[in-house]
Amino acid sequence: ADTIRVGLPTKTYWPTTIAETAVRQKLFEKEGIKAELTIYRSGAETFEGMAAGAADIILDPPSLVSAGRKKGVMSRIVANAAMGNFGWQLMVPTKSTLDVKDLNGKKVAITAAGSGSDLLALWTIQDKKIDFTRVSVGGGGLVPNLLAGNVEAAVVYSPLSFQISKSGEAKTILDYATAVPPNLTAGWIVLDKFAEAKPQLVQKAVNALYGAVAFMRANRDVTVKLIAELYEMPPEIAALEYDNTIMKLETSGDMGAANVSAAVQLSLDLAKLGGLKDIVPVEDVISTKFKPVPTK
Amino acid sequence: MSARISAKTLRHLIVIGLIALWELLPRAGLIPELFLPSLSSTLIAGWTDAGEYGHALAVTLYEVVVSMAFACGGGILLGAIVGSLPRPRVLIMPMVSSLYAVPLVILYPVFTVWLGIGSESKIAFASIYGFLPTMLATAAGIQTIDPQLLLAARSMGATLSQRLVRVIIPAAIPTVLSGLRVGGALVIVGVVVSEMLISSAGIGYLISRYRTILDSPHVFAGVLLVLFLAIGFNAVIRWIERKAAIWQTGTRAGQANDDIASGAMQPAT
Amino acid sequence: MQSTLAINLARIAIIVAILALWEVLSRTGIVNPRLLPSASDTFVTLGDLLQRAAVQKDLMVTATEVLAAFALAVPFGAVIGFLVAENRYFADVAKPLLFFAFSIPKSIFLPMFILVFGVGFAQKVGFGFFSTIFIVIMSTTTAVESVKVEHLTVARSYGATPMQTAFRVYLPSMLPVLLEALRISMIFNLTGVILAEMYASRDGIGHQIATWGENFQMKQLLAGVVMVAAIAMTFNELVRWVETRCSHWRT
Amino acid sequence: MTPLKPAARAGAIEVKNVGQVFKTRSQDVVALEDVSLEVKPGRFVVLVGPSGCGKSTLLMMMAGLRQQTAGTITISGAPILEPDPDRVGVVFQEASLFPWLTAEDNVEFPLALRGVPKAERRAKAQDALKLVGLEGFGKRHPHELSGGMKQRVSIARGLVQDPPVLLMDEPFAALDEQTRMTMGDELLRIWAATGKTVVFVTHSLTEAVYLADEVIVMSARPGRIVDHLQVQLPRPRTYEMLSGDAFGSLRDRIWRHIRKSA
Amino acid sequence: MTPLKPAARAGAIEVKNVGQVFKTRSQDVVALEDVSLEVKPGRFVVLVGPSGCGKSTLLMMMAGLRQQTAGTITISGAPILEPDPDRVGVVFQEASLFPWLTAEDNVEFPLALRGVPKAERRAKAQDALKLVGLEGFGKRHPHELSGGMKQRVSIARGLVQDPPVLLMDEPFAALDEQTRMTMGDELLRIWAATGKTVVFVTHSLTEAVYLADEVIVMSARPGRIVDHLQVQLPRPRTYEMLSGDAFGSLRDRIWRHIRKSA
Ligand SMILES: Nc1ncnc2c1ncn2[C@@H]1O[C@H](COP(=O)(O)OP(=O)(O)OP(=O)(O)O)[C@@H](O)[C@H]1O
Ligand SMILES: Nc1ncnc2c1ncn2[C@@H]1O[C@H](COP(=O)(O)OP(=O)(O)OP(=O)(O)O)[C@@H](O)[C@H]1O
Ligand SMILES: [Mg+2]
Ligand SMILES: [Mg+2]
Repeated sequence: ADTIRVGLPTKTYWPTTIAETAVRQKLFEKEGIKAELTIYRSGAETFEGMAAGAADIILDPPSLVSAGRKKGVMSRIVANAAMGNFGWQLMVPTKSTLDVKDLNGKKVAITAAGSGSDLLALWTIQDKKIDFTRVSVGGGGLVPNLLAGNVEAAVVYSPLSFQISKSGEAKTILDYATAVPPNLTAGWIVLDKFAEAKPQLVQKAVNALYGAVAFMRANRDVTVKLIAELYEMPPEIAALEYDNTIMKLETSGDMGAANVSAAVQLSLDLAKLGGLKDIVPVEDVISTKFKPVPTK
Repeated sequence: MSARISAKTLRHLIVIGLIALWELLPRAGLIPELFLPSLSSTLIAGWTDAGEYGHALAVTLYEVVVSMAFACGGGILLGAIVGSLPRPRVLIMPMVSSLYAVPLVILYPVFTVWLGIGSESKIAFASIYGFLPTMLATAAGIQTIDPQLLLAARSMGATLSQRLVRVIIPAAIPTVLSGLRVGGALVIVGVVVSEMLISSAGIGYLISRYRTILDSPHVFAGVLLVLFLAIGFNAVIRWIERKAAIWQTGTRAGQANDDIASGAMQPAT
Repeated sequence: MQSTLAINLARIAIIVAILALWEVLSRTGIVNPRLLPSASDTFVTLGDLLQRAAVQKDLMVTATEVLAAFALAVPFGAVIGFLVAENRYFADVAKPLLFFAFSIPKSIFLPMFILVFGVGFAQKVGFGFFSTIFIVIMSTTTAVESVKVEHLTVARSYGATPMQTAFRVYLPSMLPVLLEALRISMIFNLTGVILAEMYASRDGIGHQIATWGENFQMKQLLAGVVMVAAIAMTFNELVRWVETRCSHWRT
Repeated sequence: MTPLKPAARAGAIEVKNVGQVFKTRSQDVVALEDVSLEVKPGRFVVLVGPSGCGKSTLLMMMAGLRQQTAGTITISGAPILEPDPDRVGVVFQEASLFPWLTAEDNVEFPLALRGVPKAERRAKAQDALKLVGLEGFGKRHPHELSGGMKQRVSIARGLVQDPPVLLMDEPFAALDEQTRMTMGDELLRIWAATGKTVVFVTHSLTEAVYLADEVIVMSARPGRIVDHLQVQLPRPRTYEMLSGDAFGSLRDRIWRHIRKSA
Repeated sequence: MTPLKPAARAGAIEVKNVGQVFKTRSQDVVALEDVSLEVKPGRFVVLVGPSGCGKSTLLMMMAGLRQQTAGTITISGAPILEPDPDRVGVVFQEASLFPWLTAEDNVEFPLALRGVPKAERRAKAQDALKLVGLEGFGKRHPHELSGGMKQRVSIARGLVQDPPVLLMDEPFAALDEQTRMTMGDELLRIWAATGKTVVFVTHSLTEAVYLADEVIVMSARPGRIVDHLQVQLPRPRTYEMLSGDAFGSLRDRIWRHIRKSA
């Protein structure tokens, strides 16, 4: 059977849950293919992995596809994975009395300049008409620096955000899942060459992935247990992740849907804020060739 | 001798060759631009944002210079002290090299908790990063010193610090200098890497920022600046080496000069 | 013999003191225990982790990669370093270039390794090799330069072949510097492999450590760091054992 | 015996029941056993004995560079526990020059340690180098000098320190006879002018008798003192004395000891 | 002169118009100028001259360890361009033992290089060490030996190689007179038994005349040969000869040269 190599941006990010579910529920097998999962350090690394030929299908935001095209890496989003920043939150230490507008002139931690958290911070600056310094501290530095008071606030991803809010260490002052208008935050991406050469394989892969999404929605307990195991986290946090993230994911993935174009455009506009200059038209970023048929 | 091209020429040829490859490989499409943008597009990227890079360079340079002072100065001094006192050596050295075995890069995000996220934490990280190899190399170099020389100095009443400055360090000069090279290079790497991990300024910050948005020409413009830092540092070391050349007369490096000059002694191998 | 006992006791005392300090800082809350879990907690976590089959497998994978990279980088680097030091011409050509290569943060080239090797064993080993080779070369050069001319002259007068000179004169007199270099190289090697694993992988301990770090799982992170440090320290001790066996002639 | 005031004893050496045992991997080596001797200030004492009998070891202990494993050594009335250049200077058996310093910097080294100003240092070093016949070689590095020249630089370095007690370990071993004689006479001149106490190790019995007030003869393994002779020949010594009877009989007496123990 | 067959000339040394100029930082040093000499196979030649006259330099060139800047040197009929242990062996002025090897391993070193089996090596090394009076010291490291002992290990290392030409640079300088004599006699015995050509540098004129078939006297800076004497004293030499007239007049003749040039 053909093997599809799936590139995932971080271990504790919902794409990993999807792919793992697909593997464990033997959805790839049911499609008659095999899958090999590789976990990268972040979105950019995953994209580089695909460009280097080490991954066939990856999950990343549209901005990288656009930037990639300018750099000669021709790829497109073939399936819509999420239309919002679920689980992403602007957080301050519990004791802090600061609100969003008080952050003017303060320091806010992001993972890396140009990353998803940076885009959200920039969006906050623009939307709330305030100005603060964005400090990139890496994934591992977000919470330590927030707790140590090196920064006043931090843009935190899930399930870390749920975890520290549950433990009472930090509280949310802005939930990006609801605050940011719907945009295509991430989709499944393949190289144009690959889509042309092995359309069947791509189709089967998205089928399996969306089969996994369907399975997860239908099987709460199994999925919560899986998240707890994968992320090494207590079940209650896994449950939060399930309710606030997994349940919000796109179920159809159809790139031909009416709202997709605008959502991609918005996503690219957000990226422009982050200093991305290499913007290409939306139709070059997406492909409507594959409409996932969730594997049962 | 004369039949061969001079070492310098050959080196320059190699450099030119590398530069040409850097330009041609991406242009010919042999390496995707994402991984290696052509030299010209790198230069253009750097030039168009020269102001930004200049500012970043200033930040990084400051951090490098301060860390260098700690890492190299401290490393040589402590290495010399520890290397020349047998008791502390057997006691401390194993622990120091074990300490170095802790993968600091992984812990760096946690360090910033105590050291802050400004230049201090970068300086601290780079200092430690460069300090230990310098110290270990110096201490090891000290052990190759002829004990007779230390005996002579002691008989003339040299105090510990005098022995250190006047005997141990000059006698270990070749080792110390290479320790310095390694340490200095690591300081540069340390500063840049820590900037890449956590910061809001400096060349490392620019590199990682542009990397996240796949802007490879800007990334490599940053790398080029790091290279310039290394070239600058190398020039300083060369200068010290020239100054110290007479000190090296007792060593192979020093004597090779004389022997080649007198047309004698072919290389031992 | 008595003094070695005393030294070992002193060393143990220092280690115990450090662990005690760690424990106290965390327990008394002088340092936020969320940021620095106590030593005992860390070691309990370490015990748990070591029992997991997945972690054991990751450790094996990483150890294999590290050893493979090391076994390639050291002899290769040593030979180049030797040539560079021995041959003035070669030295003049190569030294500055090597130095520049050494001063660039290697992680920038990680994608290139994926480009060439894909993601997997070869890429990890390749990057580990790449992270180590330069320090091996530079250290070997240093070591060679510390050899005394008189000793070389004696060997020459007895018609020693280059190989004999290398093994019978260079090697023993360079030993202290060389072993130190070996230690440092090992650390670079380990860090290199772990960085490669953090960057992209399917297994390996670096991959785990990255995840723990990103998720603020401090106990696991520290336990992972202790694990890696332990590997490096074991190697250090091994080198020191060789050192004490070979350097007894020094006073 | 009522102890003299320290000042009056500047330059006196007293070695009492001194022993030295080296611990090696295989076994313990008794290098010296129960060595006692007394040297009055201002005397020229020559130490002779077969190779490996412990002469250098004894000198190292007198210089405070090695601690005896038994007994006591006092110099100028006070025990010597560590090197003290104000009391004792040493010229080593192996030249032990600093390879990175020029000949003249090597000679200046002990002065530099004490912070003597540059000009004064340089002048003294020039004088000392001239004394050992190396005028004009000041700018050379040790590896550019011959074996004998290195040894002479080392002697110059010992002389320039000007301590009340000077210990010299086979300083003339690498010199030709002519240079050796000239330097011997120079040494005697300096000694007479400064009133130093000199302990001098040599293998040349002729040289021993020519230079010495007293000759101490040691036996081999474990090193012991087997004879302590007074050389009553008048000073200044001349080369004619070398063929005299007094000289010959002294030389013979030492020779018989050495022969027995080597 | 018709050239002999190489075999017949094994051990012959021919030095023709040899010069050596050292380039130093400050100026060029002419160490040797136009030195020519010829040594027939199996002769015992002693080289004397004031300190720094170029004796060691000449030996290094004969050993192929340093290239002359002018002239040619042939050993056993072929020019010597690099060290060739099958033709020439050297005992260095400074012991230069390998500090990481024991005395016995140091002596075995040249044999080990040639792949001589361990047992044979060890036996030869033991013999050589015995010859130099160091039986039982084989397991010591150089830093555990006295100056004279190190030098003797170095001599043993030179002897064990057994080349047709043996160059010895002041090998006995650090030895006491008794050991020196014993070793001199040993050397003569070995020389007589093996028919080696020996070039021996010493500063002791007595030793020179006692050992030599021929004495070559050099003058100082730039080094030149000023005299080449044949010592016609019968062999085996005895210590009684030392007081004879023939001996005295030879010694005096050399002495006058040295005196003039030092
Ligand atoms: N560090 C050491 N370890 C073990 N034995 C030693 C050490 N130093 C010296 N010895 C031994 O002590 C004895 C005396 O050595 P010392 O150097 O004092 O002799 P010496 O009289 O100066 O001889 P020489 O005339 O040959 O220089 C020798 O047998 C030597 O082997
Ligand atoms: N590498 C060098 N560079 C410059 N000058 C040198 C070098 N080696 C030797 N010389 C000079 O050459 C001359 C001859 O030296 P050499 O060592 O041959 O003397 P020697 O006859 O062996 O003296 P000694 O009896 O003191 O050992 C000396 O004046 C010395 O200073
Ligand atoms: Mg001695
Ligand atoms: Mg000489």
